[in-house]
Amino acid sequence: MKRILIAGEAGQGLVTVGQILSLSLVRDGRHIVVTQGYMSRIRGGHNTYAIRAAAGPVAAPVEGVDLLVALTSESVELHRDEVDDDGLILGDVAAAPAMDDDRWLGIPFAELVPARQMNIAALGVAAAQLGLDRELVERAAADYLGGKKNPEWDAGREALDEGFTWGEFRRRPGLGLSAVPAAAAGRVMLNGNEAIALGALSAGLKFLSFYPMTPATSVCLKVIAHADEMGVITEQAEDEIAAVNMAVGASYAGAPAMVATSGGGFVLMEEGVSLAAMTETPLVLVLAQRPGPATGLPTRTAQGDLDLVVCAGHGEFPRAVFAPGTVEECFELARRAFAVAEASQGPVFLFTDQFLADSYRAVGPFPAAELPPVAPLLADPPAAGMYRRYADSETGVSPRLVPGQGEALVVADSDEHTADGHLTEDLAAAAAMAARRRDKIGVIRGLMVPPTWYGAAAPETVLVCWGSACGAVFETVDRLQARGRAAAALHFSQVWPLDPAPFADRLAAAGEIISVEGNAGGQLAGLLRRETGITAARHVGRVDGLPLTPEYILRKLAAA
Amino acid sequence: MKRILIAGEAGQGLVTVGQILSLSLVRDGRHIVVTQGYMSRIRGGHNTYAIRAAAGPVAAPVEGVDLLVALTSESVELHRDEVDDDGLILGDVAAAPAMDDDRWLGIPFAELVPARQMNIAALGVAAAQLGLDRELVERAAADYLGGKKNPEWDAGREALDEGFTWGEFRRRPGLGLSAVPAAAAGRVMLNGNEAIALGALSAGLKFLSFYPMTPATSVCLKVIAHADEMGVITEQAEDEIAAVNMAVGASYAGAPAMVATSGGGFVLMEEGVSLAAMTETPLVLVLAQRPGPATGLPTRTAQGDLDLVVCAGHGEFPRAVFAPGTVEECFELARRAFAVAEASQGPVFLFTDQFLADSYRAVGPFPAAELPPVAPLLADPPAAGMYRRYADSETGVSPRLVPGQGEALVVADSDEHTADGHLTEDLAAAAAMAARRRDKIGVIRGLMVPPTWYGAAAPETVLVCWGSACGAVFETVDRLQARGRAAAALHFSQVWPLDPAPFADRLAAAGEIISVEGNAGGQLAGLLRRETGITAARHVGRVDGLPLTPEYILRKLAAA
Amino acid sequence: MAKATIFDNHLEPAWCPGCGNFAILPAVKQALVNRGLAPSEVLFVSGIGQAAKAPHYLRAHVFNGLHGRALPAATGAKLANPDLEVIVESGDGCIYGEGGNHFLAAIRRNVNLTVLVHNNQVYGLTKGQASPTSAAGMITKAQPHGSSGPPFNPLATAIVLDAGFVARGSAGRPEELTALIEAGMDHPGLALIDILQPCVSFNKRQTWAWYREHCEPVPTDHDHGDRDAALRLAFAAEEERFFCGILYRGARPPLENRFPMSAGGILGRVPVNGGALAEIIAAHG
Amino acid sequence: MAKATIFDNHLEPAWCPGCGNFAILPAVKQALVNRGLAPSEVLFVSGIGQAAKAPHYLRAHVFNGLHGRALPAATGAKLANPDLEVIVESGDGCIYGEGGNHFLAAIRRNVNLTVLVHNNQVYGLTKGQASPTSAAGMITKAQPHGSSGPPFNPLATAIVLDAGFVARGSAGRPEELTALIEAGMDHPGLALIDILQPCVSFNKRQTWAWYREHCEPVPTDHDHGDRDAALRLAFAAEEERFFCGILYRGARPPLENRFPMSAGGILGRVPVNGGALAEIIAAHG
Ligand SMILES: Cc1ncc(C[n+]2csc(CCOP(=O)(O)OP(=O)(O)O)c2C)c(N)n1
Ligand SMILES: Cc1ncc(C[n+]2csc(CCOP(=O)(O)OP(=O)(O)O)c2C)c(N)n1
Ligand code: SF4
Ligand code: SF4
Ligand SMILES: [Mg+2]
Ligand SMILES: [Mg+2]
Repeated sequence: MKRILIAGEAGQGLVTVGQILSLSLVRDGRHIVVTQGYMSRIRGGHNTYAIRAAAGPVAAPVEGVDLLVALTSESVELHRDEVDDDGLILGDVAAAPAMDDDRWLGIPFAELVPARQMNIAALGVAAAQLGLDRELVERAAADYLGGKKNPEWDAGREALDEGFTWGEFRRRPGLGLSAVPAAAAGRVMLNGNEAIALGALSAGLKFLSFYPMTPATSVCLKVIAHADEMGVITEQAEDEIAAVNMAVGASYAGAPAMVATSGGGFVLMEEGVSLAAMTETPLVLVLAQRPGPATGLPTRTAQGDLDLVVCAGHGEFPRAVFAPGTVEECFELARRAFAVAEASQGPVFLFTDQFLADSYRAVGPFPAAELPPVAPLLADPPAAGMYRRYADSETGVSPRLVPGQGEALVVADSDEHTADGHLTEDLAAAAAMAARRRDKIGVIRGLMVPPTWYGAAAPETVLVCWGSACGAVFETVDRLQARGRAAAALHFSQVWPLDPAPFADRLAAAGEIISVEGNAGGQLAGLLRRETGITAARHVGRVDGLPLTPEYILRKLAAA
Repeated sequence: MKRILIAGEAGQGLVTVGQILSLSLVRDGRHIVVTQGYMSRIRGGHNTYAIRAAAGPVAAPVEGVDLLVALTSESVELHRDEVDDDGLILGDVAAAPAMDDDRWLGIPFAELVPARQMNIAALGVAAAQLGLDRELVERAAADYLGGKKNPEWDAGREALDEGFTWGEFRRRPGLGLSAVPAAAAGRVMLNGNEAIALGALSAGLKFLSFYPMTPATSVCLKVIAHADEMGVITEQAEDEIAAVNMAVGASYAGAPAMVATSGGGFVLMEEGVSLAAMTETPLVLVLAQRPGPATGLPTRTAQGDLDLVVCAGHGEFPRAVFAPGTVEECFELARRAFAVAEASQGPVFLFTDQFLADSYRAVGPFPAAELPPVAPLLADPPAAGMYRRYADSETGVSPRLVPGQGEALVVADSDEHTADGHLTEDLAAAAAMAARRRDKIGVIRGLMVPPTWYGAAAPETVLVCWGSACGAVFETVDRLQARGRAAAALHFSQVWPLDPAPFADRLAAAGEIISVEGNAGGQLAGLLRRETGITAARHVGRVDGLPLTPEYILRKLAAA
Repeated sequence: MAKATIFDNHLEPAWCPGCGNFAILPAVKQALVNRGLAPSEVLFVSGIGQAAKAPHYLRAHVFNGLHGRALPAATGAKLANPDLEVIVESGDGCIYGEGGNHFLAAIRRNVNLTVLVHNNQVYGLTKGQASPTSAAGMITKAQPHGSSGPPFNPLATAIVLDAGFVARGSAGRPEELTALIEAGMDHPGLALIDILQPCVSFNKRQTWAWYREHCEPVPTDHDHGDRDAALRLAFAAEEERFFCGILYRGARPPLENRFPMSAGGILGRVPVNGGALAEIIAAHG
Repeated sequence: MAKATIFDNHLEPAWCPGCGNFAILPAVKQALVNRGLAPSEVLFVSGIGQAAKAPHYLRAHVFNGLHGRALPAATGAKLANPDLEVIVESGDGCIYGEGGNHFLAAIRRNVNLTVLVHNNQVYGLTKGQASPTSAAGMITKAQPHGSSGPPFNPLATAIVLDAGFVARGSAGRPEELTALIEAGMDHPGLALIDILQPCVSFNKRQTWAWYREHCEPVPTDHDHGDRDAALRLAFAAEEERFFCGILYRGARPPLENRFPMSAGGILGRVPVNGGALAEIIAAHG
């Protein structure tokens, strides 16, 4: 396992270095976990791109660095303490000519390449140090940069070569990657938000409306990039309110629809969520978390909006809330979100966060061509008689038509209404209509994803977590177990509704229950207690905008 | 105790009849509970104004009618089943000349008064039947109608007289009100929303921005009616988002500020709530509940937005949520809301609902002239050195200045910030700032209103409730106790935060715990379980848009 | 000619007797009949308010959404199924007040919608507060010192935003209104028809009689393509002269033209292109 | 003349090298100095975006609120303390996009604010999506087929809404900009100053050089009170001719005049009138 950290200013091309290196590693058959850190600005500041590369599966971001690629001298100062004793620090020799550190390897960029190719040269040196195949990296770079039709790629190729050659002659022992089996066919490199977009496309997404907001925008940009091929209408709205109301309108008219936003935009959508619930219109909402309140830390990560989403929207109505823990789950649960939205005819939520959004992994293969589309689930128009959009039914779910299916008229209303969709103030009818809507929770429960139990069957300690915390928590369990402690984790990739049956007994029988979440309040722990009465003894929270890591969790556990 | 129901179409003047009758009853020294039911339209439909009048204190709306004043024949049909066997039904003899019902008393309106005075004539008949003093009613009518500078009042006076005389000659035995002690000095007639407005004015409210929405608008109209005398700036905003952001801006600049809305408008304000939390700006939000989701039943009552408010706004931050149970509490807790908002420098919520909003009661006296104002709590400018808006402090609450207090510059930011208010991306500083904000929950806890225990000390059954359910639940307890069942109620007029200390032991020791709320989910019960682990065995909910009554609760309890 | 009654339904309007909405409803139905449309070809989208109840009182598809949000909901629906004749019908408070930002954006976006704004210059359903179009100085319980600011001029604003079809109708001129609605539906892009409507309960000044006095037809020699002339007609509202008819026409292509996938029919019924998706994913390897 | 440095602070702007914002910042400071203001007399209110960071880079009171919501927050603050010189400073996306409804309402409301819109015709901070003022056809990652619809014309819209002071400045014309900001502060009502600003990272077409070519001063003989003439100057933007200077002036009284209680100072410091309150309550008996 190697931990590579690329650091520098926005605008220096450090993401390019990270992406090409990652792609090379994935093509080489390795697993990766990428963690990106950036600031709310376009140029300058201090950004990072960390890659954890391993021969076998890995899912957690970890602390520590084996290879630091520092594009500025500030980067050296900020990160040298994280570098292992036998690690390596690559940087510009001109910036720190007299650096007294065994780990330092100053690169004479000025001699090797023009200034604007510095990042590519650094990539070459780093790749050489890792023992990556020169051609592999060159192809990855060509695909990444050439794919962008970048006219400068020829210059880049040379810079890469220069760097690689320079680096090859100065390889540090111990930094080379270990051998791996041949890369699995169909394995691709995706981050969480790309996987959500692709999962949604595979499910039959046909309408996406949005207002830009970090870290949700990349879901939209991925859909937009393929909208023409996939027949999807995308529209940037004037605000989040318009985005959600457009999506509800589109879904009402028969286009499976999605919106994506972050907390501050999501709260503006809540009335629309309530509208989707009242009109019983399928709708998938992606909420990409970042630290709040208000504008907060716009480019950092958090898991602070669980309570918000579970209680979002005025009035009472059923909903499903998914929280993928891995990039694969981003794909699968995006699909399931559409399936549940269609089956239950209402709003379904999908959580992500800045960490997961930007975290590239080696994933797949996805049998994309064979996956059945899930939407829309439409009834057949009645042979005779009037169509009643909100007719009673066994499950609470009324047969759904959309306009254009023959003569049937589809009447939907945000006011309380009769079965034919027209507004009513008959209070008994209103109460019955509300009760039928609530009954739909049964359909949602029928499609639930149970939580995953990981580790010891009868543990002394069980760590309860959700969403993107998964990797860090599971690895914490591994490390505890390796130290001889019977530990386990319970991970929820669906956080609402909570059905105690699959886990409550085992959880209640465990020793100490500790919630581990990227928030201060222990929000999942609170929901668990409310729904099952099971009480977590402690909460390990993180609110500094960085993702949970095994090291962070172990430190907090030890601090008790 | 007498139960009077006035029923008819919107536009027939039934509220006028109700208001004058209520005022007469209050001036006569009686207690009243008014329940208004109306539709989302301006003319026509079917509306009701129910008055429960009693010699002693009453707080619950109840079922059944002693005196029905039916302004249309539809009203007779809709309500005759509710009238007691020895009750009386007043209506137009022309509408139902051959009505075969001992309780029926047909009034020959056409002979007595011009058509447009029918409601006033009916008022006269009703007042006579109740044995009210003719002059008392006439003065109340003059004050109510004349006070509106209504040129038609002279015609009205005659109609009232005609009705009264006609009614006096036809008095039914048993309908007369019982004797009461002389009216207490300073007792006034107020509904919940008026009391909130007056409480806010007494606390020092100086800025109100709003967008009209039933049943919150009347809070605003009451403030507006007295804005000039009380020196309050009021502004109708273009939407709820503008309303809340204006209020936060005004409060930042030193004007104690309030907004009032209902669920669908409130969700649009949530980003502003989060802004108030992040910028640490005092803000009072009144949320007047009606049934959702979406537009729902716009003119009816509910208690469906507790979870929403407790979790409102993205990110994590402390808050206080009040839920007055009586009109007096509306006044007192509006005051306290300002006090807590100032002390904790953040958003504070005040619940009401359509029932409480429109429910007139005999209340007071309020020592209005002597009540200390509570806002704004400003620090003194520093003698020297730079002012730092978000300086650290023992309690988490930073000394607050507003622009205009000398040279000190007040910098507030919706991004995470340093102590001097400027945006920061220093993650350790950000985490510390967030921790300080969370610490302010201590200040909020210090100002908490504990719940009220009512009834048996060691009950078999305890009914847990909040907000406007208070009256109905307490009376249910009385009725259960009268039947020999050891019953009690626990009423929360502050629903967040929940501090178990004052009640948990007693509650846990009680027999069956039953939550009684105007919602389906048992939202307070859920919060209680989450915060204390105490689990309600059952939930009695009401979601048909009508207020809880003792009869309704007893039926549901018996149905188990 | 088909009878307007194919659009009749059984619900009794919850409007006040004498309300201007009663005159608009049949004009709308007649326009649909004149265009030979069947109920199942038409979708009405409204917000919340007295005007927004109108779609409940006729036979067609109805999406009665949130206060202020009729335009975005209609936009989504039209893009999802361009075969539908989509008509937005709501009040001045809904479209110009709460929905003001959507009004600006919808005109720029130019989706093929026909937008009918029942402009009674007041918030009717919430009992008479000033709306953006209320006359300056209008006294209400919420504005005891009178509505402040000049009334919002929806037509002048739409012209400046280069809307493709800008017209004014009046509840008091039903035949003209029917013709305007037909012309609006014919227009291939967003058509705005602001409809003056008496609110007999809360707008005691702008009565049926008042509108009769203050309305006049757009001069027959008016050139719809002349923006300056159109603005002059729109600005006449400042002197309470309300020109009824088509004030302005432009020729921007509707947004739908940008979306070849939105060729017709229910968009969700188009199968997922699994082959393309497989290639997209493979390109990440 | 006092030095602009009394408004300097220690924070380093987080803008890209070469960004137009760097030219606007000193123009703003200079206007404050020219008007003899002290930092504690001035409140800057902004939203979220690159432009919205500007108030952090000078010494004054700052309320940096939510994306799109600078105008309502500023309105509340100004009404709560009319002694403050309140300046709104934010981006085109913030004021004309997310905040479009507030833009319409704020102009009608006419509170005495000076509104500086850094108009770089793009969403800068979120990495280059089209904004309402983006040129038609501008290609971005979010608009691969180009921004649709004509760019929003803030000046023409403001003129139609009868704003009292409507001007255009440019980052490339700093002295003129300073003078415009001063004139805007002098104006007793809402003053809108749209400021053309190069975004060197995401707007590759409208560069410093492009603006030099496409900007020209408002003709010296232009009559500010002539709405038609002002509109013509504003409409010239459609041919990418950007007239800089004051386009339009009106004379509506500011909203504050309606509120005698807002005479000056911190409103919250005015004691509660307990006597009046007692009477109000007693009237309910
Ligand atoms: C978000 C939201 N805010 C406020 C309301 C309350 N509301 C309902 S209708 C209405 C005004 C309606 O005015 P207009 O659109 O002019 O319609 P009219 O009743 O005059 O026909 C308001 C403010 C609401 N339903 N939703
Ligand atoms: C409610 C909300 N939606 C979206 C965002 C994300 N966001 C931040 S800045 C911005 C655009 C800024 O554009 P503009 O106002 O033109 O400023 P610029 O960066 O171009 O100066 C957006 C969409 C947000 N912060 N809040
Ligand atoms: S209140 Fe006005 S707009 Fe509403 S129905 Fe009555 S008359 Fe018509
Ligand atoms: S992205 Fe554009 S607007 Fe933002 S700082 Fe860079 S150049 Fe300026
Ligand atoms: Mg209206
Ligand atoms: Mg911009």
